[in-house]
Amino acid sequence: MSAPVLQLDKVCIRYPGAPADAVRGVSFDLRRGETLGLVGESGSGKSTLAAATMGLLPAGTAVQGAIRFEGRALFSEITDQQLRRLRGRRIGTISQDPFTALNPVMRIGTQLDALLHWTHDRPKKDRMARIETMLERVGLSDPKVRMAQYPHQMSGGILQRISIAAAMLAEPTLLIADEPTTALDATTEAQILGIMAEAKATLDGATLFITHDMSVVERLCDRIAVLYAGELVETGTVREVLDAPQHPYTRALLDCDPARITEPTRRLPTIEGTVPPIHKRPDGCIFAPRCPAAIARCHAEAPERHELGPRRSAACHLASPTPVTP
Amino acid sequence: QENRTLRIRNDRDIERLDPASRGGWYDETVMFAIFSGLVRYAPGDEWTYELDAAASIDDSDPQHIAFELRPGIMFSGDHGEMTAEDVKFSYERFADPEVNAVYASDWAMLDHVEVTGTYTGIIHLTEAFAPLFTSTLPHASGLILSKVAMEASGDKSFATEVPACSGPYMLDEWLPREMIRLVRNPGWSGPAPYYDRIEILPIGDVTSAETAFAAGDIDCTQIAVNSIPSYEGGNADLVVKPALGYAWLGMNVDTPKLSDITVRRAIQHAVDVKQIVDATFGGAVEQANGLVPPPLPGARDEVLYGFDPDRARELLAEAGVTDLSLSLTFGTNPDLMIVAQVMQVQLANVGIDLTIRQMDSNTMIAEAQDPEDHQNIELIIEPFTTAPDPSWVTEWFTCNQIGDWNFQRTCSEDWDARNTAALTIADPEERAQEYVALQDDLEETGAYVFLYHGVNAWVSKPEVNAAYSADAQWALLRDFSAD
Amino acid sequence: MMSYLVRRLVLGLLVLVVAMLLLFVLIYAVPGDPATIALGPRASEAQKAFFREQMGLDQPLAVQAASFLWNLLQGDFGTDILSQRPVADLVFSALPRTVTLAVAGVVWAALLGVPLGIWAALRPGTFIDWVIGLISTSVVALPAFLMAIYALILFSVTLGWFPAIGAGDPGDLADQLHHLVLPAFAIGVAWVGYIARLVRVSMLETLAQPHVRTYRAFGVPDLRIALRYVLPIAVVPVISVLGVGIGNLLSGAVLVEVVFSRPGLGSLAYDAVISRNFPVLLGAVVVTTALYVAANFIADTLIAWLDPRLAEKG
Amino acid sequence: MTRPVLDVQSLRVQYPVGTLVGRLLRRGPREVTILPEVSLSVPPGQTLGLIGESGSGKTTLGRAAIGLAPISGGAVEIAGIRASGGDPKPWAQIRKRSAMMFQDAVASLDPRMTLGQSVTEPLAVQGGHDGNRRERAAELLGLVGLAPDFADRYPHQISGGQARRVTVARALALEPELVIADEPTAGLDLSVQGELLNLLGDLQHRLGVSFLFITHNLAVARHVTDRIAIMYLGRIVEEAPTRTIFDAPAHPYTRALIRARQATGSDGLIEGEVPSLANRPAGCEFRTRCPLATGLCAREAPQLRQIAGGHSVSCHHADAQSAARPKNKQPTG
Amino acid sequence: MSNRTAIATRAPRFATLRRLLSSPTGGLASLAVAAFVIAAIAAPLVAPYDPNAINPINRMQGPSAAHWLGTDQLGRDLLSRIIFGTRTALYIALVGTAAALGVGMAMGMIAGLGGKVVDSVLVLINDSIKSLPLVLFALALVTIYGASIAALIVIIAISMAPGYFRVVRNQVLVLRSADFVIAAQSMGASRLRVAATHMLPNLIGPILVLIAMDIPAVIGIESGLSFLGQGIQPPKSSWGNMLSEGYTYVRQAPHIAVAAGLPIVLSTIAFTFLGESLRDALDPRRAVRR
Ligand SMILES: Nc1ncnc2c1ncn2[C@@H]1O[C@H](COP(=O)(O)OP(=O)(O)OP(=O)(O)O)[C@@H](O)[C@H]1O
Ligand SMILES: Nc1ncnc2c1ncn2[C@@H]1O[C@H](COP(=O)(O)OP(=O)(O)OP(=O)(O)O)[C@@H](O)[C@H]1O
Ligand SMILES: [Mg+2]
Ligand SMILES: [Mg+2]
Repeated sequence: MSAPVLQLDKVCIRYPGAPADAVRGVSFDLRRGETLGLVGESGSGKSTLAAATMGLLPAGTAVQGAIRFEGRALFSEITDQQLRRLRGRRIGTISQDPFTALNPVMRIGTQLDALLHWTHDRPKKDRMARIETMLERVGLSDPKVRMAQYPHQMSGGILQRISIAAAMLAEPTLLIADEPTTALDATTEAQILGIMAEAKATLDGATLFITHDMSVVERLCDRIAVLYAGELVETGTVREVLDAPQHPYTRALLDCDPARITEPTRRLPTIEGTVPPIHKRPDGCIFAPRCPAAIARCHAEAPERHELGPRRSAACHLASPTPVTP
Repeated sequence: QENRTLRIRNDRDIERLDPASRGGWYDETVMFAIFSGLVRYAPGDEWTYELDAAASIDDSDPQHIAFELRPGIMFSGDHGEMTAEDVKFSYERFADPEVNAVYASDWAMLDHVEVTGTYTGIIHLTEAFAPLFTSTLPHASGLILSKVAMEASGDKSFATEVPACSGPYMLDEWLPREMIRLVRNPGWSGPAPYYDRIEILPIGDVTSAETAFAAGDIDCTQIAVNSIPSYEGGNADLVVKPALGYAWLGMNVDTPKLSDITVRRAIQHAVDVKQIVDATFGGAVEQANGLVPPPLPGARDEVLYGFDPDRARELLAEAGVTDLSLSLTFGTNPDLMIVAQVMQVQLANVGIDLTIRQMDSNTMIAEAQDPEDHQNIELIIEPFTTAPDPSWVTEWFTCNQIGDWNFQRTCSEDWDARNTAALTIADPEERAQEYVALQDDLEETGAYVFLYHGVNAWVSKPEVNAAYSADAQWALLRDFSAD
Repeated sequence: MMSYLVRRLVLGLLVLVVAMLLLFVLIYAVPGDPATIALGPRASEAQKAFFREQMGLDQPLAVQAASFLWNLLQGDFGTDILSQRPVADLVFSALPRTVTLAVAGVVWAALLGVPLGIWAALRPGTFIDWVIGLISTSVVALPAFLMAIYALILFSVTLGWFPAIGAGDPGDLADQLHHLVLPAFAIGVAWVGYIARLVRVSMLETLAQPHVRTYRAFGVPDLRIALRYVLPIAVVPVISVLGVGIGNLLSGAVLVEVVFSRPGLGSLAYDAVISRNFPVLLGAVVVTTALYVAANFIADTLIAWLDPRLAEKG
Repeated sequence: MTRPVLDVQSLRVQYPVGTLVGRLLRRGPREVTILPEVSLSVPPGQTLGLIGESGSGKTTLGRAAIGLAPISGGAVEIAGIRASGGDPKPWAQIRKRSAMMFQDAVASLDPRMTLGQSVTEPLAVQGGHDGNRRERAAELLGLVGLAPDFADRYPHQISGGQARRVTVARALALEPELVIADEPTAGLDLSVQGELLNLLGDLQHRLGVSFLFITHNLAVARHVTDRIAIMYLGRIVEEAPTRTIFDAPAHPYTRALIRARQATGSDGLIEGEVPSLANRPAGCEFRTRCPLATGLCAREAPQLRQIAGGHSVSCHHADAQSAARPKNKQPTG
Repeated sequence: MSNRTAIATRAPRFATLRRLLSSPTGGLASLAVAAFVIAAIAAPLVAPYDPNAINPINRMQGPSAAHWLGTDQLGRDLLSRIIFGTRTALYIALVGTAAALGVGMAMGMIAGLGGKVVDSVLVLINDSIKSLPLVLFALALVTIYGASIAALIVIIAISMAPGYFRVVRNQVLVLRSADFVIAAQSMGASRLRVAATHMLPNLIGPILVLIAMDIPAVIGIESGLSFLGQGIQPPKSSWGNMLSEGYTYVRQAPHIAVAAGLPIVLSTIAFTFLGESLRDALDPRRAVRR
């Protein structure tokens, strides 16, 4: 079997001037045809990981461990120059805020063409035709008109579709989508997810999908990785993790999801306590101070990653192999 | 055939070339080249004249001057030959109200011009007029226009659209504020000038003119007096001549602080003119002893109330003024700024605080002439340039010039009468004495401190033989030549 | 877009009218009798009165203003009270000189200042950034007339490369260009610094915008991002400053025009003020204001073209 | 029935578009109508959810309710104070009694003010509380679970969730009767979202505050709102108690919204793009995307009408019957 | 509960000053500006000679041990004149800019916050003023006030206010729709309060940079006016005056203009960098990034 599209091996990331690592020892892999949902609380390092994969961290950021794209390690085996060439062509992105992601002063057509800069040896007519086809594929009813318009003349849903079109034009091997539907209403979100699901079926690659919304993960992803305070706490298939979460944080997080609470209630569950500031992390398990199941050991010893099955793990002393539910 | 061209700077662009209403020296420089008079100023250091369009002129009778024109002088533009009719027309038009001649006073004593032949005629004056041969006939008021051309143009006067040229040159092209090009007038039958073309460039700023000269862009230019030393011993030809100008410190006797003659006298004693002149011009200019510049009759040899700071302090004490603070007003002129700064120090020495008010010259004049605002003017310096006759110098200090150009506002009926009479004194010696006395009287009023007459300095390229009037106010373009 | 520009144009015309009215107020405030100045000290009161009547200076100011504007509408700029020439002749012979000077000055300044600004912005905080900053601030400080005279002394007097005065032979383009070099240099030096600083700040700000990240995420080379996509946005404020700048240069080039003895609108207006030659002043100011409006209009058009959002916001 | 805390009556909001001269020359439309005519009310102590697609005018309505948008018709009544048009006096009164939480919490805090200053800003504005501002700031921050040392921080030094809390604290400073919360949970993780919603719930419970709760998140709305209004192109197309909206949605758009939550593929979703506000379709504005659209929809705009107690909808094809059959994909026309 | 970059930075007193001085450019620039201020205040102590003592024998001497920068056309010591000129320069630069700023800012605020009509009228007036030749204002004002520092300051205010007007107006238009400003309005803050407490502090940054860049412009205007004979009147020495005198004597004594240009260049650099550092130091957001 070929190398995973993306493989993270004990990745640690520290921003310049920051007192501690923003991401610590994160490992997971993402294979061809898979969609990985990356979830976790705000500030847990999801966007940081995405930026690291694209080599777009601020200058001076220290990255330890290995990030491998198709088996080759970024930064060491792949130079900055080469990585730049991979971006857009092999690694595509859809950004979170559709309103600011596009150049406000350029027509959509020109802009998409500019993003596909490496195809400029092809005739312009062909390129434009391709863009038009792609815009049609993401559900824009009048792609010609849209291509002549500016971003401010369009709604968020349309812009987000254009972003997706831009990323997919290159038919990337790895697609990174950072909360692409947060600003959109339910119907538009559903449309976008539909497009992404369709794309997944046609593209021969993998997707890293960052979100806060469990139902989105459920609908779109194959696998899930849960981050807490910069650390990977649990990973597995969507069914495995959602049906039988092994890490107390995952469990707590799922409990908080209002969508999973069938009876309307005014009092939503939350996780007690606060995330420790990154430079004041406890000695033991990072979640221990908030963990309802914490035992003495949790406060003393940081849990290793427990392999619970094939590509299934949880960083918890109490984790046990999942009884797969039928 | 080589094309001999002279490029010379004029410090302003032409305004009006009509002899009756010409603008200033910047116009006259051009007029002297394109028009001829009966006589003209001769180049050199003396104020003498030579025959120009006239073949002869008889100045023996002060009231009746007979002349005979050189035949064959053709006006430019096919306006025919110059005749005595043209002379008559040119001089008598000064009295024509429709011409509205600004220089009407030059011909105030003209009765009429009698034409006695094609080329001959007699100028009849109502009275003897001493300045006739010093500042009327050889000057721009004596230039001859073409009657035919003027009548053809339909206008009584003109500004820059010259109907016909009567001199050795004629206007070829005028690019306003950029260049005036003169070329030979084919109809000119007098002595031919050396240059085929003369390009006159109006350059207002003297520093930039000197730079242009240094860069070789122009052949000849007037220079700032304070830069004379830097040309001495250089390879450019430097000419420095006493100017027909006069600068004085005037005191407005109408203001409360200066109404007391004792105070004014104190100021006269407080000012060290020599130091001022040295500081300003670095030795290139002498201090003045009066208003009339030395080459003219009536120039004084010494002042009555010279530098004496002790006496000044005494007088101030006598007048009972302490903490006197005065303002000194003058126009935009870097030299005057230096004068003022030195004067400031000198007056401070006798306990007078001097505030400097430099302002746009025309604003200053308007203020000095205003019935009320003139109170803002206490001390004032306004350098005047004059024509080569003492009457031109003194005419501004009369009673009826108050509100016009008599900024001191000194007034004496008797003085005015004597000043008018001096115009017609025929005996040069006696006339000179009268002008000295008139200046004495002005100094006695205490309202005047005479500063300097100044010099005019020019540089030209070594190969150019430049020619200037006696005061070097004008470059006499007709007389320029080259080695 | 069209109506945006129409609006700017109408506004420009209003500026013209208001500027004229302000000018009349100022003329009213500035003392100095045109007749005395024009005719010289020897003119009699009667002559001055006659002159005033001829030139219409005896009319109330409002009448003068109205008749000036009325005549202007018919294309008549009035008559120079000194030389009696049509003001239009004076103004329109000076106009091309000034426009070429202002445009040349700003253009060369932009050609140098923009790359310097970009260079500094691409390496913020480095030695290069610092050096460019130092140089650009120093040249901002130097008055143009000083640059002018030193340029003259060096390039004209000492080296003899360029002519010292004048604007060149009217028919000879090469000669005119030759005459243009030094004044344009003198007038543009400070602008080099100004533009460089402006471009740097504007570039840094634009580079921090989120859409720039999109380009990087698509692997567009950094230099290409900076030049092709960031610069057009970053130059928008620069262009509007340049629009105003060219406008100011038209009337503010006086000193340089004086030093190089270049007959231009600036010195024409200045001389007219000094000699209270109000018809010429009015003519010169009408034209400079119109140029100012035009320069801003061009700048606005350019900006509207570069940034379609502005056009729609109005 | 008790008097509503917020009563929006036929409110009309238009933004000027085009230019001064363009308008003088009467070229093109002079304004774009964001809210054509909206009526809405929030009973005391209750929460009204406002849901609609992006750009439909939710924020505009929220702002207009306290006079922060150009109102060209209709009126607003908050806590018995009626305001309309340009007279600033009643608006000032209204703003004293109400508070607003902005969509972008970080941006709604002055970057140059410390959080302490920001939180007590309403006090300073209204000149109410003369006491020690620092103490009051600590107190208010404590109310939303932030330590007193946050008072000295600047907005850029806190997380998005914390910024939200600060805006809650600020909104409560004057103990308002109505809080307009504009997407208060967007971008927050589930736990923080829960905390925040609980906090708002507590406050409602304790102080009897009413909420106009603008959101995209149906799951959240289902829990925390009493009633829900659905907005499409600036019009309320359906309004009903929360349970009814979820159990028996009557408007096809509402149905699409609800169904979007469950759908896995693109089946059953509404198609097409939202028309632009400047170019509203004639007749029913939803017909361009509506599976039920008929000729009638193109001819005639439906009116908002009551189809059951407390349930109104504006659709020609909605009736109590169809509302009762939410699962039916193709109701008969 | 979440915790992002929760770096607990208290806002102690003098924080801005400390931030300013801790950056190398800011520190150096502050030092240089301080030097200028000291030179201005303590001019009689610092200057080696009486700036007005004329000494015609020594006129236009080049730099020497006795006169470091040489002497001028009246034999006065150039260094001393520059030091005393610092007073004038700082005075007109500060007062002139303050006046321009006051007028421009007030108009800009009114235009930005007021209705469309007010805005259009103010824009019109400012544009019109800007399109008129400065010399004309100078002449009119010198006539009304006499050639005085007061007139000069009014001239500067008139010619520079439109620049501030433009910046302030545009900034206000941007800030007007900023969420935090609308938030303030939602609390019932009056327009005045919004302007004073929310807009003003957020305007400071760009304005500071503009002010810093305008200091040389003021001196430029002053020297231009001196050049045209409408500048500062002696015995006050001013850099602008010295520059224009230097121009007059540039062929005989080029050192005068160089000497006069020196403090102008140095002060511009100092003020510009101080302005930029100050902007950064005043902005709590930038401060963290450093
Ligand atoms: N440029 C930066 N410099 C220093 N710290 C940073 C920087 N960017 C992010 N961080 C910090 O790194 C951590 C991870 O941030 P990141 O943006 O990856 O979070 P996230 O998981 O994407 O959160 P969210 O769900 O809110 O988007 C946070 O503590 C954040 O404050
Ligand atoms: N100042 C304004 N001038 C002109 N149009 C405006 C203005 N403010 C908002 N709009 C327009 O009004 C419409 C409604 O905007 P609004 O912000 O109320 O939408 P929303 O429902 O809150 O959307 P979202 O869910 O994205 O927050 C949008 O089309 C927007 O472009
Ligand atoms: Mg993120
Ligand atoms: Mg909104």
